[in-house]
Amino acid sequence: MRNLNIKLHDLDLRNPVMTASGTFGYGWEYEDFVDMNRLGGIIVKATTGSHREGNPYPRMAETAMGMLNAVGLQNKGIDYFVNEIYPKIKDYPTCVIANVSGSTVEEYEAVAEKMNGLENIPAIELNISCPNVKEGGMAFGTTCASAQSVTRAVRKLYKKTLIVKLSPNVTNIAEIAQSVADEGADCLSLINTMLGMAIDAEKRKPVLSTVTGGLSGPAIKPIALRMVWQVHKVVKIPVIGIGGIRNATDAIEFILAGASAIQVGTANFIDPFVTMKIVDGIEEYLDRHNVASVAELIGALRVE
Amino acid sequence: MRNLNIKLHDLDLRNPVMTASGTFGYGWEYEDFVDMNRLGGIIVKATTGSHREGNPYPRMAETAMGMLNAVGLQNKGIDYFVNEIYPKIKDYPTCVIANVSGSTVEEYEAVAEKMNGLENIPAIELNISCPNVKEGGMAFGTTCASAQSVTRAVRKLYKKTLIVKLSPNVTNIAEIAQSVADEGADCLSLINTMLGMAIDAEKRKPVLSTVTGGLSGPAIKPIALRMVWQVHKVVKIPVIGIGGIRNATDAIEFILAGASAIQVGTANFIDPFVTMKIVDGIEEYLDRHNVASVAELIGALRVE
Amino acid sequence: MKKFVHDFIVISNKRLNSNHFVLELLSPEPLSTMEPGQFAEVLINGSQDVFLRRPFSIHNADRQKNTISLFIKIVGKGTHALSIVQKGEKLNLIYPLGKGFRLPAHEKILVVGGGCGIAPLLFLVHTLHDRGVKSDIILGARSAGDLLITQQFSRYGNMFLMTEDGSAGEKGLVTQHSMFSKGSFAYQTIFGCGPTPMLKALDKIATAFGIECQVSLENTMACGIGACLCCVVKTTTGNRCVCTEGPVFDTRELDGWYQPIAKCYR
Amino acid sequence: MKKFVHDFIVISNKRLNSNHFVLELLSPEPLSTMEPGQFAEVLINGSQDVFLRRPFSIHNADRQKNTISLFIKIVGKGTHALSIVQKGEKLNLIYPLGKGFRLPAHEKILVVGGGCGIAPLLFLVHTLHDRGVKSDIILGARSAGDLLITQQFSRYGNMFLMTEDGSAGEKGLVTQHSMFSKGSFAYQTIFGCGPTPMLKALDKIATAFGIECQVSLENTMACGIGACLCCVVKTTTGNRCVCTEGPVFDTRELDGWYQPIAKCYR
Ligand SMILES: Cc1cc2nc3c(=O)[nH]c(=O)nc-3n(C[C@H](O)[C@H](O)[C@H](O)COP(=O)(O)OP(=O)(O)OC[C@H]3O[C@@H](n4cnc5c(N)ncnc54)[C@H](O)[C@@H]3O)c2cc1C
Ligand SMILES: Cc1cc2nc3c(=O)[nH]c(=O)nc-3n(C[C@H](O)[C@H](O)[C@H](O)COP(=O)(O)OP(=O)(O)OC[C@H]3O[C@@H](n4cnc5c(N)ncnc54)[C@H](O)[C@@H]3O)c2cc1C
Ligand SMILES: Cc1cc2nc3c(=O)[nH]c(=O)nc-3n(C[C@H](O)[C@H](O)[C@H](O)COP(=O)(O)O)c2cc1C
Ligand SMILES: Cc1cc2nc3c(=O)[nH]c(=O)nc-3n(C[C@H](O)[C@H](O)[C@H](O)COP(=O)(O)O)c2cc1C
Ligand code: FES
Ligand code: FES
Repeated sequence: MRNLNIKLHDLDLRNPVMTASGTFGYGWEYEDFVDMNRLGGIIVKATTGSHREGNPYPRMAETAMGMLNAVGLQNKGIDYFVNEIYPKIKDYPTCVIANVSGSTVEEYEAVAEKMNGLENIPAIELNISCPNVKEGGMAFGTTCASAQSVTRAVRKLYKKTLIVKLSPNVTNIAEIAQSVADEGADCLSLINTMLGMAIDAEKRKPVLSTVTGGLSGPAIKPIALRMVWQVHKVVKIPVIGIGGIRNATDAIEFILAGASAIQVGTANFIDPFVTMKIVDGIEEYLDRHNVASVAELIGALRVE
Repeated sequence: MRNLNIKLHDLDLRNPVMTASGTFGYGWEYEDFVDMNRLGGIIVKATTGSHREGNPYPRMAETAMGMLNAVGLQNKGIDYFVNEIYPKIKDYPTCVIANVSGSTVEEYEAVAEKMNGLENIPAIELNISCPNVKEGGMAFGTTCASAQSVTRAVRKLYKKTLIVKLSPNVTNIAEIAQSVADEGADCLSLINTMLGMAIDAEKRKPVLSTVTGGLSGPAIKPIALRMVWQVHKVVKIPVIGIGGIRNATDAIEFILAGASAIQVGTANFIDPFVTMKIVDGIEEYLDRHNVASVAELIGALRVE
Repeated sequence: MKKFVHDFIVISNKRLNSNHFVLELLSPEPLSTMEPGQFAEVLINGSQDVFLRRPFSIHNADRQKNTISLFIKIVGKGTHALSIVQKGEKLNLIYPLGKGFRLPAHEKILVVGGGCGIAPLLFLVHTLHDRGVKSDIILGARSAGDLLITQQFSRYGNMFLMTEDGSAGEKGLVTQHSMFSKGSFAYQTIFGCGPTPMLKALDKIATAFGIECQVSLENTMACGIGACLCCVVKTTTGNRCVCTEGPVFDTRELDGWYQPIAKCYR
Repeated sequence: MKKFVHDFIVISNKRLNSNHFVLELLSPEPLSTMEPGQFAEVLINGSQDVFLRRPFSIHNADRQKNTISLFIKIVGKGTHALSIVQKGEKLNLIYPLGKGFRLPAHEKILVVGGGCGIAPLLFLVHTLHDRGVKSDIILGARSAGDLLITQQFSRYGNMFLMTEDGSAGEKGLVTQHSMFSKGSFAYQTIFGCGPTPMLKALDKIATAFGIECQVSLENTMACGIGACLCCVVKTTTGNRCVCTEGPVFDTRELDGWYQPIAKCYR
């Protein structure tokens, strides 16, 4: 038996395989398929300060080996989360992490503070890809200043493991990563979706109600891998790799590039068993390469 | 017969279909397949101030519906271009555009000035995705200031149609586009490749000799389409759409998003006839939708 | 209802006309319980351009043979790839998904299908028939040649045909059937599936007669199991997932549908 | 040499062992002229994960039957997808590509193939044979079971076999054949194809004997026709495209290869 355990700041994960926010619901959607005992953790869908209806339909467009989504953070708000959802997910036999979103620093703070009180949520993932309404809609995660301001504010009141999830739609991801780390983030996760667009040529209309949306899936994997590598080189805190992962080889690539753990998103839609297959595949890789612990592979890329 | 003609600043193109720099060699590589009489134009491979060996092998990695390249501007320099290559390509029965690259503003100037003297090259495409050696390697195209400085310098001495090709690896493409337009660019082309990475998990090594490389192909189409749309909304000069185009539907999508013309890159490798098929397909689309001229479709996306 | 992921075996792929076909699929395990109106998410291999699964209604089920069938219209890359699968190949399905038609206790049922919308209705009338209810069924199409598999339907109910060109049955759209313009209307529930304009017209009729109307929606989906929130429809209580709370909805739940005439005129 | 893009028809797909197979492909038009050592870029459908074409050497050509064959080792997604193509299917090829072996006027030729490197060599010895030259051929593999299609080769030349475990022919690597350690060496040219270490070892032998050595390289390619500059090898005159100036190179042209012994010791 190889050692698949991973230490992610204060979190002890059974293995490095987690599910990405917004792609695994609250976990129960996959109850017929996935044995939570076999996952490193799950990141549940985004929670905001109050109820959000999200964007109008259509919210989805398929692209070459990827998809665009324009869900727009549909959720029932933090109070509903605390009262109705938390009780149902708090005893999952895996690490349950909440994804925290907002349009103002105050909203992030409000959600994070309430999350801090939930015993069985040992960590939050701060989704700073949301549009910063006060600064005209550019996402929080696209400038160092706004990424720092939200991280700083939440860090002050959130006492447990704080993961900040970076937006890839930036010129210099390493710079943003460093500035977020400087504000006391315990861990970084990347990448969120890339901003993209789809058009229906026959109708001469955008496919999505919001015109642009977030690109995910294997198409973005090379970009995600590059960003994880760039960030791992400059920050000292652990990095969680996300973007187009659909098999154990992909997962190993992210780990070699510097990820301490990985999240699987869109691939769940195609194969509900994919996370468990990735766990098996990582173990098989360790066997084949005679590596005792997956932790040895973190950042172990051989670059001449 | 539908009208496929396109006016691109001073250029009269037979149709909006061109070939992307670095993917169509100097044109003669495709002589057995492509009838140049049927193309809107070709952009030949990058020319720099002096001979460049490019990067070491391996230079290529396949990705999900895309590829990474790390060619590194291998070419024999502007003098060789003027003396040996220009005579062979100057009488092609299509619009021949040179792609100009460099690591310093002076190098861009030197190449552009010599290109200015070549009668049958009616336009250059300034490739500002190259690393700006003076500013520590970030590409010229990733900050407004450096994009402007190279555009301004070249604009002063280049008298014909100046196309500036933008890098997509930026937070705000519209801002860069606007600043380049302000400096007198006649036309913009976008996008160049996205920075990505590939890893060989078995060997635990990067696939490319340079670790990271440029991602092209259908995988990046949604991002390219979004950027063309964003840029078209803010600039008054024509835009050339590039990124993952492999059929007429893709081309029409870019035109609806605001492109006056399009370039086909990686798709040439898979189907050497693809450009001619796209021309046919655009004509068929115009017929089917009873549109008299392709120019009517530019930016004709119906957004509510 | 428990969901399964199974490799079904293609028993037959029958082409009905230039762009419709029926796949008969053998389940490797005893068929799950299923409601008419539920659907399956089908994994499509062999096409570079198909990334996500594709949702298709369960067209019919045969518990003796342990098979289900899918009735599919070729509209794009995925349906084209499915149209050429061969007998013996495997197809991976997640099923049964969503909520199906709520079957009423009464017997006064009208089932209306337009075009490809007949897909889930065969299983519906089959199930009703098994419960001793013989429904009335209106099927519509452009012309006689496009009226597919009406014969299968006629086993389970009384058929009324409509064609736009009048080449079979009455002439016009399904919602223009003469029964709707008679003073009296015998039904207590309408079940509909087809293009949205047809469903909206059906809903108007139901509204006018003050009866229930259940329609099956075909919103684009990414996951099919309630995880992604891509497939929502606006209901009177906010956005709800078509894949888990539908695809069948009572039109009274749908925002902007079922507007009682009275309300309109007040 | 003019290049063509043609849909070839699969005439047969013969599995040789667990990971090697030979495709025989019928050309829809009279076969182009081809040099041994040239290759084709094959379009692979039906695999989501294969985006670019894949290069394969022309293994043999039969002008009477108007066919070419490809000898392929399954190493990944593309070669796996090709391994299951069926008789009658079409495969789109760009061919003939690159520069092949430069055939010498003399007759003292040694052809050496290791593992999958035998692919282009059958067409080579076949062509030499048609010109009246019977080459000497060393084929090597891990063990007797891995020595494939040696019988085809033996039609065109004199065979010498090598296996790493000694289960057939001499024991050892092809480059350890006893002929190389004899004082005299009869050949004026060595043609080699196989893994790079083997080719480098062959080159050392050629260098030692002061004779010409031509090797076929397998650099990864995107276009196969000289347009992308992805496939370069470092030569004594700078980076050159393997797809247009190779795949066959005289080792004297390759940077870091063929180092005359004299030079090393001076
Ligand atoms: C619950 C449900 C049940 C369905 N049942 C059936 C069925 O039984 N039989 C059947 O033939 N079809 C059914 N559909 C529709 C079917 O899923 C689509 O036709 C199919 O996914 C199209 O795939 P494609 O790859 O061929 O088309 P694509 O190449 O992806 O698209 C082709 C064109 O069709 C449009 N399109 C694709 N999917 C949809 C959609 N869901 N709604 C509206 N437009 C769409 C695209 O925008 C595009 O213009 C059902 C859909 C849902 C959601
Ligand atoms: C001119 C030329 C002629 C060739 N002739 C033959 C032939 O006749 N028969 C034959 O079996 N093969 C031949 N090859 C190699 C063949 O092209 C590759 O094996 C094939 O492209 C692999 O495709 P895949 O999708 O199966 O592998 P992938 O899934 O793409 O890759 C699987 C593994 O193989 C490695 N790989 C892939 N291509 C190459 C390559 N070109 N060089 C080194 N490693 C590679 C990858 O890095 C990866 O580790 C030739 C290559 C060239 C350039
Ligand atoms: C439908 C959908 C909804 C998503 N919702 C969220 C979200 O609420 N919060 C968040 O941080 N990321 C969200 N994401 C982004 C994913 O968590 C992940 O970062 C991204 O999809 C890239 O990973 P993948 O390629 O494996 O899908 C969403 C992605 C998808 C496809
Ligand atoms: C092998 C290769 C070489 C390229 N070389 C250049 C170049 O020299 N100059 C340039 O401006 N763009 C270069 N590009 C970028 C393309 O011109 C184009 O912008 C990019 O590939 C996106 O288009 P595509 O997805 O259609 O390939 C190159 C692309 C590839 C794949
Ligand atoms: S399709 Fe994902 S929630 Fe309905
Ligand atoms: S593979 Fe493109 S130049 Fe050789």
